[in-house]
Amino acid sequence: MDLDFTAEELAFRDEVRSFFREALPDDLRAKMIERRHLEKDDIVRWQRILNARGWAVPNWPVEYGGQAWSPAQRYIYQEEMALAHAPEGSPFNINMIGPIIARFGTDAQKDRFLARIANLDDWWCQGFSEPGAGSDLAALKTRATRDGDDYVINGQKIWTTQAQHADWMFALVRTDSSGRKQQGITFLLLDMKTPGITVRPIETIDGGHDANEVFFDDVRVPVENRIGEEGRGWDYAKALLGGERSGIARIGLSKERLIQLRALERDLAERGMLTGRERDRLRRKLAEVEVELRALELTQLRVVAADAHGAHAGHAASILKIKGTEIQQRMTELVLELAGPAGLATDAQAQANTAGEGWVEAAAPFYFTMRKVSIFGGANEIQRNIVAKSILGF
Amino acid sequence: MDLDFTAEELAFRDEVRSFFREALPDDLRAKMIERRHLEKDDIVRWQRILNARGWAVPNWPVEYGGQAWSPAQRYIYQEEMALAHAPEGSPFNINMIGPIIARFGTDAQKDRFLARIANLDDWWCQGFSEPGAGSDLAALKTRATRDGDDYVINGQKIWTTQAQHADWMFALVRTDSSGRKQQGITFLLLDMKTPGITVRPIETIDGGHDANEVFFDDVRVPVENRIGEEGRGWDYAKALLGGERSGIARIGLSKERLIQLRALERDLAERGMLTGRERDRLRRKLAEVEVELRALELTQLRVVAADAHGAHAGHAASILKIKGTEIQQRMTELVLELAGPAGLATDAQAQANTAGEGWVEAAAPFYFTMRKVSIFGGANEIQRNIVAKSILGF
Amino acid sequence: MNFEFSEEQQMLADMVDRFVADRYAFETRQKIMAGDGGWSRENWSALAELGLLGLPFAEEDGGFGGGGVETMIIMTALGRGLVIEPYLSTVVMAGAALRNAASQEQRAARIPAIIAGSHIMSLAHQEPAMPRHSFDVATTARRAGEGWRLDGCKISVPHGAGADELIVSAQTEAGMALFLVPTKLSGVDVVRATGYDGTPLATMTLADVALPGDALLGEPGQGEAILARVFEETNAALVAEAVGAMRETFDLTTEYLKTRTQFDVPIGSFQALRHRAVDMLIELELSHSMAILAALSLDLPGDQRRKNISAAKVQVGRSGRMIGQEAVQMHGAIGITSEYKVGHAFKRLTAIDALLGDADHHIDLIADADGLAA
Amino acid sequence: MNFEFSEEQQMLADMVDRFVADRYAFETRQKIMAGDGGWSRENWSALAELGLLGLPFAEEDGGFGGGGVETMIIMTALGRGLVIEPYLSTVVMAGAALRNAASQEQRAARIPAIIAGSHIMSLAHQEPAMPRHSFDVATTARRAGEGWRLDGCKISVPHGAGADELIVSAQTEAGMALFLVPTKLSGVDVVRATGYDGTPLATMTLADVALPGDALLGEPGQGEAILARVFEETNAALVAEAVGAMRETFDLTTEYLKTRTQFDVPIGSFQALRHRAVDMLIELELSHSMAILAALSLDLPGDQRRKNISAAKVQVGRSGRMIGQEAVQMHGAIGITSEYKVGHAFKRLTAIDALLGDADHHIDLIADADGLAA
Repeated sequence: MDLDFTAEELAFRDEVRSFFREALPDDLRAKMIERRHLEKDDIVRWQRILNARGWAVPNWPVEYGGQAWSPAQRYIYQEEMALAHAPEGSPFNINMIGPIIARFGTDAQKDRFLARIANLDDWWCQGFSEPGAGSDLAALKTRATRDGDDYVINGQKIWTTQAQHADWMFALVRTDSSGRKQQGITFLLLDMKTPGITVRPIETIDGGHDANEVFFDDVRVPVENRIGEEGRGWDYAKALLGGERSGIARIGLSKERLIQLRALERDLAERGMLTGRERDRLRRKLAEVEVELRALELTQLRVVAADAHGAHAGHAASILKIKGTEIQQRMTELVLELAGPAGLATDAQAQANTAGEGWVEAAAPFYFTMRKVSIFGGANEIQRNIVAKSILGF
Repeated sequence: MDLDFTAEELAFRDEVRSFFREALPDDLRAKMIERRHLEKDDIVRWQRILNARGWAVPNWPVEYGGQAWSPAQRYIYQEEMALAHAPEGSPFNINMIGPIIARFGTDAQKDRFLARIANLDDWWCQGFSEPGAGSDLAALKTRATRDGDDYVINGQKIWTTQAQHADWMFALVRTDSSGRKQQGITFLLLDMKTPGITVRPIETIDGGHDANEVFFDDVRVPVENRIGEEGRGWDYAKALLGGERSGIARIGLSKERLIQLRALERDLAERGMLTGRERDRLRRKLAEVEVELRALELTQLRVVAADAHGAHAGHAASILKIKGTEIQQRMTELVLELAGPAGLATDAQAQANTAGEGWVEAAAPFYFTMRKVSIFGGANEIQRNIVAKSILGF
Repeated sequence: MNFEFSEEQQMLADMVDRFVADRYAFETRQKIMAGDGGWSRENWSALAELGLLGLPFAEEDGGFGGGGVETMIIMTALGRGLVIEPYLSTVVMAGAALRNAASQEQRAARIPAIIAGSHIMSLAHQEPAMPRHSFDVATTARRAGEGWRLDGCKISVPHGAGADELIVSAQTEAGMALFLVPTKLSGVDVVRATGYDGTPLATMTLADVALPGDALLGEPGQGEAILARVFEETNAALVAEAVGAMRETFDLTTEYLKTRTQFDVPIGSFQALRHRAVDMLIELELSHSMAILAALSLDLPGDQRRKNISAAKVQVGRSGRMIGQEAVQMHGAIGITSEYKVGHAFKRLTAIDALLGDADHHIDLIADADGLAA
Repeated sequence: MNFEFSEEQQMLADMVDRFVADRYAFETRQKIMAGDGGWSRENWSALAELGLLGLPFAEEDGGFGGGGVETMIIMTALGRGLVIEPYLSTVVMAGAALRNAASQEQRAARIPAIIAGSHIMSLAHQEPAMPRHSFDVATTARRAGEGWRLDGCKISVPHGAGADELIVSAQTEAGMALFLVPTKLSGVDVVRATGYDGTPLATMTLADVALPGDALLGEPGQGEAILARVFEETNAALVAEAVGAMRETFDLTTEYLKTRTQFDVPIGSFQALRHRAVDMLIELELSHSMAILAALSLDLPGDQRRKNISAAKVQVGRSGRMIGQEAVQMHGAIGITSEYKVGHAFKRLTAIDALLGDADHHIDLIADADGLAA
C-alpha cells in the first residue's frame, strides 16, 4: 500500500503540467481564474490546441484518437488540467457522443463524425431532458415517426445546455409507446440546421444563458443518423451516463478553488478587511472543507485503483458525485462569504466597487449557478436511490 | 401583539416560583442539578408535596383535582418547575392514565383510581410497545381472550419504562384480529401483582435500568378494568398521545440546561481548563443553540396562545417535538464536549478524578440516554410523517 | 402575551397582501425589474395612496405612528412578493435615520414628501476596501464656513440611482457624522449597478461637494450611534421580509411537490422529500417567531434590543439559506431559471443574510454578550 | 499508488478477522466485560500466540517490524469486534513510547514480555484539572541519588488497573519526562474505574514513589516530544479502530433495515431512511480513506505527518458521531439497549473522538498550519 505515484506517473504529470503551462493562452487562464464567462470560441481554441497535441479525447479508443492511459494517468491529466486553470472542453463531445459513436456507431458514422467531434469542428448538445421528464428521464415524450428513410420528429427538449452554439444534437426520442417506458426509445443524431428546430434560451438565476428549450416541428432526420437499433436508445444512454468515474467528483477543480479561497482569505486579511475572529472562523471553515476534500480525493483514488484492477463497485460513481457536488457547493458558499456584502453587485459597474477584483462580483453568480451540479447529470436524490438499492438489494 | 405576561400571570409565576423554591427538598434539588439517578421514593415524595399544594395534576379536570389554568399558566408552571430543578413526576400517572380515566373511565374506575394516581399511591406504567410493533404501534399482538368476567392475556410488552416500580399498567391488547389492525384493540388496566406477569429489566447504554420487558402468561384481568368499549382502545390511546402540547418541547428543561452549560463553561475557563480559542468556539456553539431555543420557545408560546384562542394547527405538536428533542440532544453534545476526555469515566471512582464535579461523569450517560427522546413518544420520523401529511394533504 | 394582530393591524395586513396579490404577480415583477430604473414609480404612488409610506412616521410628522409590528406586517408581505420598490431604503432605513436623529425642520422638509411618494431616499455608508462591519469610513466632511465639503466614494447604495437624497456617512474632525446629500448637487456622481437580488444599487462619488449647515443630521460624532440604531430597525425589517420570502418559497415548493409528477407519482410522495419539506417548515416557523421577537424588541432597552434583533438575524440567515437551497434542489432545473419565482426568492434570501451582518457575525455578537438573557 | 494489501498483509487481515469472528461474538464480549478485570487474559494469550502483539516492534527487539498499515489492519478488525483487551494501551501506546524513546536495555527488558503476552503496559498522563490538550503535568519527579522520587495523581489511565507497568509523565527540573513505573511499587496506588465505552480505566496516585535511574525514558525535557509522537501513532490506530466500529455499525444497520418490518414492509423501504443510510456509507468510505492516509503517513516528515493524522482524526470524529447517532436512531429503542451491539459501537466511537483531541481541536491545528498542503 502506498499513495505515491510511480516514477512513470510522475514523469507523465510533469509532462502534462508543463504542456498546460505553456500551451494555455494567457487570456483564457485569466478568464478561468476570475470565473468569467467563456465564449464558444475560447473553448474551441483550447480544444484544438489539445487536439494538436493528441490529448483532446484521451478517454476514447486509441484507434479514434484516444490515449491508452491508465486510470491513474487519466486522474492526473484531469487534476493537472484543473490546477492549470484550463477549461474542461465540451463534455458532450468528449465524454458523451464521441464514446457512444465509437462504441455503437456504424463505420460511416465514425468516419463522418469522430474526427470533427475531437477537433470541435462540430459542437454537440444533448437532447435528453423534457418538461415532463426530469429525473425520470425515460418518461420522455418527443416522438419520432418513421417516414421512408427519415424519422419525423415532433416534441420538445428542455435544459439543453449550449444548444444555441450547437451544430449537432444527440437525442433520445420515442419511437414506440406500447411497452415499458424504457423501451421504444431511440437514439438519434440531429443536424441543428434542419428545418423545424427552434432554440429558445432560458436565463438562469446567475444571469447566464447556457440552458435552452429546443422545439421540434416535423423535423426530418435520416435513418442513417440513428445510433444502433431502433428502440434500444435507453441502453446506449445508460452506457453513456455510467461511463466516466475518474472525473466525476471534480477533485482537481475543487483543489484549485481551495487554493484560491486560501489566497483570497490571506489577501483580505492582509488588507485589514477581516477581523481576527472573522479570519479564525474562515480558516476553520477552510480546514473543514479541505479535510473533506482530501478524504474524497483518496476515495476517488481508491476507485481509480480498483478500476485499474478491474474491480468495480457499482455505486462508487454515485458516491463520488454526491460528495463531490456537496464540496463544490460548499466552496461556493465560502467564496460568497469572503466576498461579503460587496458581493451584492454583480454587473460591470460592480468592478468599480471592488478595485477590479473580478472574483467579488463573480462570487454570487458562481454560488447560484453551482446549485445545478446537484441537480443535473442525475440529481443527488437519484444518486442516493442508486446507492440505496445497491446496499440494501431492493 | 406583545410578549409580556399579564399582571395576573406574573403574580402566578411568582407564586409558583416561591413555592418551588421553598417546597423542593434540598437533596432532591442537588440530585437534579448533578443529573443523578432519582429513586422511586424521591419522585413519590415530591409528588405528594405537590399534591398537598393541589398542584400534582393541574392538567386534570377540576372535579378530579385539576386546576383550570390557562395555557399560559400551564406553560409558566412547567417552565418554573424546570428552572427550579424540580423533578417532573410520573408522566404515566399525570399526563396519561389520569386524563384517560377522567375522560373515558367509569364512575367506579374514577373513584377507585384517580385520587391514588394523583398522590402516586399507585405507580403506573404504560404497556403499549411490543417487539414487533415499535413505531407501528397498532401492529401489537398481545392477545386478550374473554373468559367469563375476565380477559385472559398472553403476550409481551417491551420498553416499558419503570415497570419494575409499577403497581399498575395501562395496556393495549388485541381482542380481535379480523379487521384493520387499528381495530380490535382494547384498553385495559392491569394490577402488576396479578399472577402470570413477569418483569425483566433491560439495561440501556447509559447504564440505566428504566426499560423493561413485561411478559403475560394467562394473566386474568377483570372486565371492570377495561376502559370504554372493547375494540376501541386505539381511539383512547390516540386521545392520550395527542393530548399535551404545552410541555412537549420541554423548553424549561432546556433553558435550565443552557444556564448550567454557561456556568460550566465559565467555571472551566476561570480555572484555566479551556484555551481562549476553545472558549470562543464553545461560546459560539452556546449562542447558536440559544438562538434556536429562543425561536422554539416563541414558537411554543405561539401554539400556547393559539390553543387559548381555540385555534389548533394539527401538526404543531409534532414540530415542537422534533425541534425540542433536537435541541435537547444538541445540549447533551455540548455537555459532553465541556467534560472532554475527563468525561470518559462514568462510575463512582470517576468522582475522584474530577474533584467531585458530578456533572463530568454524568455527561456521557446523559448524552447516551437522551438519544431516546427522538425515538420514544413517537419517533421523530413518525412526527415528520404526520407533518408531511398535514402540509401535503397525502 | 398576545400574538394576535389588532383589528387595525389585520386591516393593514389585508391591505398590503392585496396590494401584492393585485399588482405584484411574478411576471409583473420581472417586467418592472427589466424596465427603466428597475422599479415602478407607479407602484410607489399606489403604496403612497394606500398610506403605507407614512406608517412608521410619527403623527406629528404626518405619519401614522406605526411601530415594529406594523413594519413587520408590511415587510413580510413585500417579502412574499419580492417587491423591488424602495420601501426598505426610503421608509425603513432613511426613515429611521430621520426619525431618530433629524431636527424638526429637517423632518418637516422631507417626511411629508416621503409619505406622498415624491421623495426617494436611501443610505450611503458602505465603501470600497472598508471592513464589512465597520463604521470607519474614508469619506471626509470638512467645515467650510457655515457649511461642509464632502469627498469620498460609496458603494452598494440600495436604490441609490433613483434617489432624490442620500444620507451619507463621513468623517469630521469631531468623529463620524451623517449628512443629507441631494443627488442633484454639483460634485455628486451616482452610477447605477444591479444587485444579484434585483435591487438597483448605486456607486456614489462625492468630489468636493458643498453642503449647507443644515445638511448635518444630529451632531458630529453621533454618526455611529445613529447608524447602529438605523441598522437595528433595518435588520428587524429585513428579518420580516425574509420570513415573507421564505413562506412564499415554502408554499411554492409544497405546491410543486403536490403537482409535479415523476415516475408516475407526485414527487411529494417520496418520503425523503417529504421529510425535508417538514424541516423547511420548521425553519420557517422558527423564523416567523423570531421576526415577531425582533418587531416587539424595538422599544426595549439597548442591550436586550440589540441581542434580540441579532438572534432574529441569525435565525433567518440560517433558515433562509436552508429553505432557499432546498427549494431549488426539490424543484430541480426549474428552480435555477430566471423564469420562476423560487430562484429569485433564493437570491433575495441570500442577500438578506449578507446585509448588515450575516448569521455568523451576529452569533459572535451574542456570544460576546454572554447570550441572550438580560 | 496502490491500495491493495500485500500477500502478508492480507494474511494478517484474514487472521485477525478470524480471531474476532471466532472469539469475539457480541455476547462473549459482554461476558468478558462483566468479568474480573473487564478483559480476558485468555484472549490476550491467544493474540500473543497469533504473533499479533509483536507486530509493530522491530525485528531486533523480537517483533515483526510491521508498520502503519499492519497496525491499521489489526485495529480495524479489533474495532469491528469492539475488542476490549489492552492492545491499544500496551502495544500501540506504551509500545510507541518504547519504540521511539527507550534504550536497548529498556526495550530488551520489556518488549519480549509484551510480545509473549505476559507484560501489560499503558500510559498515565492525564491529570485532574489539567487542560485537555496540555503537556503541563503537576506530577513531579525529583532526583534522589541515582534514582527518582515521583508524586502526583493520574486519571483515566486506559487499562491502568490490570497493567504491570505504566509510563508516567512528570515534571523534572529539566522539563517534562517519562518514567517507567511498575504498578507493584510501594507508594503506587491504582484504583479501577470504568469508561463509558467499556474500557477499564484507572486512577493512579504516586506518593513518594522511589524509582531507579533506568526508569527514565529518554532524557528529562524530552517528554513532550516523545508523547507527541506517541499520540500521533495512537491517533492513527484510533482512526483505524473507528473505521472498524463504523463499518460494523453500518452493516448492522443495513441488515436491520432489510429485516425489521414496520407497517408491513421492511423499514429499509422508506426512502428517508434509505437516503440517510447512503449518507452513512459516504461517511464510512471517507473515513476509511483517511485511515489509510493516517497509516501511510507515519513515516512522513513531522509537519505533514501531524497534519494528515489530524485530518484523519477530524474525519472519524465527525463521521463517527453521525454514523453512531443515525444507527441508533434507525434502530429505535433496541439501539440504546446494552443488549445490542450498535449502542456499544456508538459509545466507543464517542470515546474515540474524545481521546487525544476531538475533531474541533484537530481542525484548529490544521487551520493554524494553513491547511493540509505541504
